[in-house]
Amino acid sequence: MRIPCPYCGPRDSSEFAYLGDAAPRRPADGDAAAMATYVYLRDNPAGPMEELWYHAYGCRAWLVVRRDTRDHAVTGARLAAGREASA
Amino acid sequence: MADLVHRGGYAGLGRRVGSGDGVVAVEQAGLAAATVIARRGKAEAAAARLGGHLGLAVADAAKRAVSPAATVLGTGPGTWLVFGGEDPGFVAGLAAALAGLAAVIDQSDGQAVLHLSGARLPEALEKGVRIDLDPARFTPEDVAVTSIAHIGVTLWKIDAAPTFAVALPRSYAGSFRHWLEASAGPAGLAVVSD
Amino acid sequence: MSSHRLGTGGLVDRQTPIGFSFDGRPLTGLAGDTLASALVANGIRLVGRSFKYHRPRGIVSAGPEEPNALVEKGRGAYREPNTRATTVELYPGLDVASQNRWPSLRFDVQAIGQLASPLLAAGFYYKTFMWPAALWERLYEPAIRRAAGLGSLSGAPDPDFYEKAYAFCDLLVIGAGPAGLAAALTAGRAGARVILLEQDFALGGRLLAERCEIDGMPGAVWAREVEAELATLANVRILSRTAAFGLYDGEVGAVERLTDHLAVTPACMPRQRLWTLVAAQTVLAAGAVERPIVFGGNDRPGIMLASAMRSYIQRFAALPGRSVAVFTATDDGWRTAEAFARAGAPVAAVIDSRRDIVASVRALAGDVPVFLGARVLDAIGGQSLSAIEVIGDHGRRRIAVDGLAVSGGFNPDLAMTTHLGHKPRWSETSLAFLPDALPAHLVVAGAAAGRFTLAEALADGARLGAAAAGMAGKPAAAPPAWRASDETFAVGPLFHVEGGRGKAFVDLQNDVTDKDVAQSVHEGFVSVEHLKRYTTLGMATDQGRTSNVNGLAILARLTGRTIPETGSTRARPPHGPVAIGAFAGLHTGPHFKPTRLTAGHGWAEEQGAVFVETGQWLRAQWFPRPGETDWLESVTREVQAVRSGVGICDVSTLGKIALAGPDVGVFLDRVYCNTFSTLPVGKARYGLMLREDGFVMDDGTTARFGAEDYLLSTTTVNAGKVMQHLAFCHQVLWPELDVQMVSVTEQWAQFAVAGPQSRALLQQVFGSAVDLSDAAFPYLACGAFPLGPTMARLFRISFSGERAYEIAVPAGYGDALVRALMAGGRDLGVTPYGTEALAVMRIEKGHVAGAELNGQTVARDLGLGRMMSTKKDYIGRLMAERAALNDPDRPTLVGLKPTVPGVRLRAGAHFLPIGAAASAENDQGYMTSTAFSPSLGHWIGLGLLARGPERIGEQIRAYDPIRGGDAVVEVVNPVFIDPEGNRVHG
Amino acid sequence: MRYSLLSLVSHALGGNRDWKPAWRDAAPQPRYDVIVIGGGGHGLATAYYLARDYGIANVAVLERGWIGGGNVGRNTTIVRSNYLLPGNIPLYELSMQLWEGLERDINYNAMVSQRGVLNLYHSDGQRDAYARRGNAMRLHGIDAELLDREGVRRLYPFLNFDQARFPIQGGLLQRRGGTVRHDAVAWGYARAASDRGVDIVQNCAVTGFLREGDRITGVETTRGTIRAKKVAMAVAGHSSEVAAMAGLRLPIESHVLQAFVSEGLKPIIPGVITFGAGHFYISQSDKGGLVFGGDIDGYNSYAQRGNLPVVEDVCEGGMALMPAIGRARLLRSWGGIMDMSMDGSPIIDRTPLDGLYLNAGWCYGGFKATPGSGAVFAHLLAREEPHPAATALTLDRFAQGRVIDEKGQGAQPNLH
Repeated sequence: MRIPCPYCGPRDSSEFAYLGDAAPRRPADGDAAAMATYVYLRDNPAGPMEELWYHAYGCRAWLVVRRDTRDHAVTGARLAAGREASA
Repeated sequence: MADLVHRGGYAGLGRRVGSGDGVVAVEQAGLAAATVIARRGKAEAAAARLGGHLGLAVADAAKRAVSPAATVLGTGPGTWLVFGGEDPGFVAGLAAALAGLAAVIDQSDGQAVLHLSGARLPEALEKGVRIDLDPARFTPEDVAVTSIAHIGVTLWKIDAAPTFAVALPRSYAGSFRHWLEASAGPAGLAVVSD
Repeated sequence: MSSHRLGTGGLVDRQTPIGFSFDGRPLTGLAGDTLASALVANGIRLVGRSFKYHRPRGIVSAGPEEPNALVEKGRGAYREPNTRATTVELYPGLDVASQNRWPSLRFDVQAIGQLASPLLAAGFYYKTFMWPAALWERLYEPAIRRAAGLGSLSGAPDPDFYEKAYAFCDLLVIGAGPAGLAAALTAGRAGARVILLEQDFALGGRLLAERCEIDGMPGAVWAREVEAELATLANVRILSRTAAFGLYDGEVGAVERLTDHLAVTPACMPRQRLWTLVAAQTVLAAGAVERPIVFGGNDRPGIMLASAMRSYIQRFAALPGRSVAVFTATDDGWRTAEAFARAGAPVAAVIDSRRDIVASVRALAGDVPVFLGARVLDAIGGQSLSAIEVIGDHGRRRIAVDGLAVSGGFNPDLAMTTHLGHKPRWSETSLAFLPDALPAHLVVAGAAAGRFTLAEALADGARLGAAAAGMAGKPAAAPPAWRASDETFAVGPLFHVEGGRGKAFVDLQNDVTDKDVAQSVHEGFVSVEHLKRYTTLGMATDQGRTSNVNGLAILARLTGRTIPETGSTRARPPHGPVAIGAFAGLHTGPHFKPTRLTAGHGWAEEQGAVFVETGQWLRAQWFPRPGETDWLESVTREVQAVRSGVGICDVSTLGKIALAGPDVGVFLDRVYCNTFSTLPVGKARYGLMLREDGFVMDDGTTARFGAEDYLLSTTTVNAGKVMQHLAFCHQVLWPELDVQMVSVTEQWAQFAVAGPQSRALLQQVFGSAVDLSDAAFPYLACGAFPLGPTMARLFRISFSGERAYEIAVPAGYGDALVRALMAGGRDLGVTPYGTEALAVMRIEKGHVAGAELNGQTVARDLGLGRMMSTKKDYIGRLMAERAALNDPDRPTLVGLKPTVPGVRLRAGAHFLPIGAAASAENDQGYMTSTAFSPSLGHWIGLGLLARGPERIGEQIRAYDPIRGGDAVVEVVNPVFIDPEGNRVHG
Repeated sequence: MRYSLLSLVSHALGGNRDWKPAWRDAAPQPRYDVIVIGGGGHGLATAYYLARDYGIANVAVLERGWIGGGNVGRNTTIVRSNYLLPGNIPLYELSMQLWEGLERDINYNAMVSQRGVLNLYHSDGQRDAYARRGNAMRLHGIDAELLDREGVRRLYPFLNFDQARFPIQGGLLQRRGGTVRHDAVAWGYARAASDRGVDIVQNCAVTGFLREGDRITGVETTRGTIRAKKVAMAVAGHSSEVAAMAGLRLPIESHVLQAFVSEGLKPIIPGVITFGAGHFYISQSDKGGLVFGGDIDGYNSYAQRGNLPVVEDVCEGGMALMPAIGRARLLRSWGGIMDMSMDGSPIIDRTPLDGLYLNAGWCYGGFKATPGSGAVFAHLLAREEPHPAATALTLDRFAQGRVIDEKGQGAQPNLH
């Protein structure tokens, strides 16, 4: 599986570490229930999904990668830093 | 008062295998090196200042810029790995020049650097590098941070001969040496380290 | 000349005879032979025994689809089981043996299993062997296991080595038959980067075996000329002896055989090379595999695929039989009759299930007897075919033959198109599965696409090669138009002949018969998946290449469905079996993972250190001295030396992360549970890092060298994990913070200098210019000081509880520094110590480490709850505050000591109340770490005990049945030594 | 019809023509007491124990494809109960005890073969961690032995003891562990459940839930509406998808785990071996294939297939541990979709919706747990309270912090 790193170019997925769904946002306001939801619950969709990948053997950037969990088709990747802007 | 002698990452690893004329590896010891990381939102300004200080054009990209005095390698967003000569003041000079624009962290002893050349180099590199090194696609302007045989490396091209340079964390020097020996083995490998 | 070798023709070199042996019998073949063709040329029929019934079996095919002719190649550690004779290139001294027979191939005692064969029908083992239970493992199963399996491993380490390689191209062509050669040449001429794979040792595919012409020249000659031209193109790479085995996301896996065909392996030459190929476009031109027909006794040695017989005659000049019949449902079968006639051994008969045969095809048989609308009902013979029984308009007739060529149709080799989950479609005209939906960037050419004629194959290749070149920005000039014969390829539906007396095999290698399929249907196993799993049809080493479609057709008829209604089969990689060693490449034995060595490693080796793996690092565990008899003696000495004088320990492996920027303080406050924004310049502080779920992730000290210059340290094992976590926190959670970070683990060599004499030693090394007095450099101070040609960083921190420092220099000076410390401390009796002594001293001080920071503990469990700031938010705070994680019944850190001195404690023992039964209900925690304390003269331990802190002074049981240990221990304060903490201050 | 050597002989004499279907391929009825979604091992076992232990036979098992086509037919056939934490141990040990009597119970030979499961350790820390685990097992009455290096060498002399990057120091051995013929488990339970009146409905995909307020009263399927007092989910791999139809989010991600088998070989590996310094475990099937596996690919996937880097990683581990397999050929690989839960342990519990019950989050533990999972899930369905062996496997343990994290990796499914 090739991941198009916006900085390094297309790289084999073995260069990356996977975190998971990029959608959940860390709640700021000290709400324990919201934090538990953030930490433990996932949509886990069968289909397109935005995910967090870390280019551990490359530029050390966290990426938001758009990938389909049914066929692994990768349709885009961007730097996670400042993702609010680009999301 | 102790007087300390400096040793390169490949110290003691120099050796010839087979005919030795397939691939030639030469250690680049004693080079000053630093990681330069731009302050938040200052990547462009830092690149410009870095270029100005070293007299070359630096971009915020996986590109190489080179002058007689220094080599600047883009290794990540707003991040560069900069090699100088053996001038002990090199890193301090960078820090001063980039004050307020970037953090400058000394890595002079963290990286073990080899220059690789030889008629059979491309086929040896092919056995570890998972990126396309076709001359038309990977030029002396390009830099790749990637991995070889489970070892993280920074790889760049010095000339079209081709001569490549590879920098890796010094603690891995021995294991990298094993990969190089095995991969260049049938063609013969000479490692020169000082 | 061998008995069945033809005097002329073929692509073998009659000037170069090659000696080899089969089951110890010396034989001779020719250069250009495969093992199979050499056996055919020597008139050898019986080559193996079948999997289940141990029936005699012969060669069926001439390619990698071979289900029967599996042999053990090589001797001793080089022995390679289940090797297909049809893919082994003949070389001098090749030594092969047949498999799955005892005592000999001709006489195999297990063949009597055939008598019981009705009992061994599909799924028999699910229905018996259940009583008595004990006998399954002791009797039935061992018998089944012995009978099963085919070849055997030597049990010795593989003496060869393997390597991996990666390549990129515009066009990857899989298969160098006419379609593949045409594609490669067209794209190659246009200047595209082409890689051409061919599993055979010669390029050409069927061109090597057929009598055909391209542009007026024989196919084999055309192939040779194309190969020659391709070799002149720098942008084309030819990989022969290379089989593509899998299509993965964005890449193709292939394995190249480098030395398997060599009598002598050159030095430094790997046996095989695993290729990962990334191509913009892939053309699959893998051809098609002929389909056998299921009828009685269809496994007799001498029965062969019709196209395979042509390969043996026309490529290898080896005659598969002197009196052969052809049983076909295709036009192609008739070409085999023609081939035999040209070889001077006209066939005994042609039997075709069809009635309407075009004249040009009919003519191929000349004047030999022809039976149209007929079938072969049974094949008769023992270890070799002797006759066939034909049924047709004439009724039944027995024909004496020594061989039978079978052609039931062609299965396009489209497995790679299904690896990513795409399904082929059934074609009623081709009577075969053809590619339908295709994976991105993959197209199929020639016979693999169901376009069987030579002209179609060449046209496909040219068209697709040109298209790929165009996509690569290298438009082809007018694609070449080759002139070639457009032979007919009609095929009739014939998968199975019913009513024969003999066993009719669907899957030859797994011994699955038509009766087994029928029985499965009776029992309700009517889906293809169930049929495969219940009967093992198609699960053999040929991956069902010759059996799947016939099985499907029989299943369809039995269930009254069409073939497409019945299903198709999805292939999974690898397409052909691949040596496990090839997937591992160089990463075996000592090179399984890279090894990291510190700058002081060479010095430690000189000191005779015993090393231990810590992550990828090697660390000195202890430094045995002459006369010391066991590790405990050495470690005890090292601890005593530190506590009474001064010792040195290499701590370079601890993770070090440089942090800079105006917001570092804020950032550290958010990633550590304790506060760092108040850390002054020149000071270091211990920090505890939690995961977001509230559990402890890691610990370490962070030192502040300047206003915006911090150095954070991690444990050795978690260095990478923490760096990734901090990058996540910065880039994903709080990009607004102005923080820069990078690992400097490799930049610094760092040594702990510990013990009452540590300051004296350092003063000696630094000289008088540096003031190390407690006033100038108190506990938890940090600073940078000139040391010879460099600057050293000094930290006044202690893991041992003694006055201690850590000194760091650029790694290039690490070796020199440790030697300087040893020299400078000679008069102080300086002693190098390793990780064991380090561990003993941290346990004596009750410091937690890996065994306690196991990812299952929260700060409170470790007695570190007070470190959790209540004044700020930080990663893990909310989750750590959950009631269940603050339950006093959670096991909490305590110290333990035996009530009887001299008793050894062991980590992993569980805690039980005295007198309580040894049962799960009474389990109250466990021992995490133990050590023999030289200072106290007895074993001590740290452990996690329910309500531990309330139970100081109580006696409990440390229960360790798995090591026969059971000790009464007293719960004590986890800090065994100097609880007031005076010594760190000297 | 009862299976026995006798029935085998009589059918053989009859040319094996009069065998009857192993289970009834039932058409769905409009109404059941219990609907079990998922005709895999767990679903079929649940139905069987509902009928056997609680007399609840008005049960339908709904399978969208053919029974046994999911993970019960896509695993490495290993069974063991060598777990560390009290939340897990009782379930896996109950399962192991049910395996031990399975064939006689369901009159189907699933080839339960207790050849021993050995987990190797390569460091003092690992040794102590295995000692902790072995002692925990012993406290639960489970067999466990800690072998030293020589003990391992006696069992498996062909392992790499001398040229290793991470030398073998010893291992934790559970002799009662072993392997089971995976497909036979599904077929055997299907046959036994069917014999007791359970409807096994194949090619019947659930497309939605019937809901009255916060109560689930049945399911919509591709074969019509089916009502039931209780609906039980046993669809590990796809739990999130099915739960989503009921509006539930789960602490689960779906990941692909690849497994591999070699060509058939004469017996060389008697038991099950797990490498402690890499991702590799292996056993040998009765047919002679080396069956092995390693780590999940590591990214969310519903594709039932993985990628090459993981194949290489597994084989690197295999060659590092057992260099004798270098010349054996990998014949086939396959991928199963794992319900990877947030703490690496399963969930067997009610849901916030009345009438809907959840059996999910099995990670790699699913196959070995099949009988136990069925038994405790049936208990929950019949008695409305957790089985004593499954009291900790609740859905709310995550929010509460009562996680059962054997590996100590935290809420990161691909690390479990």
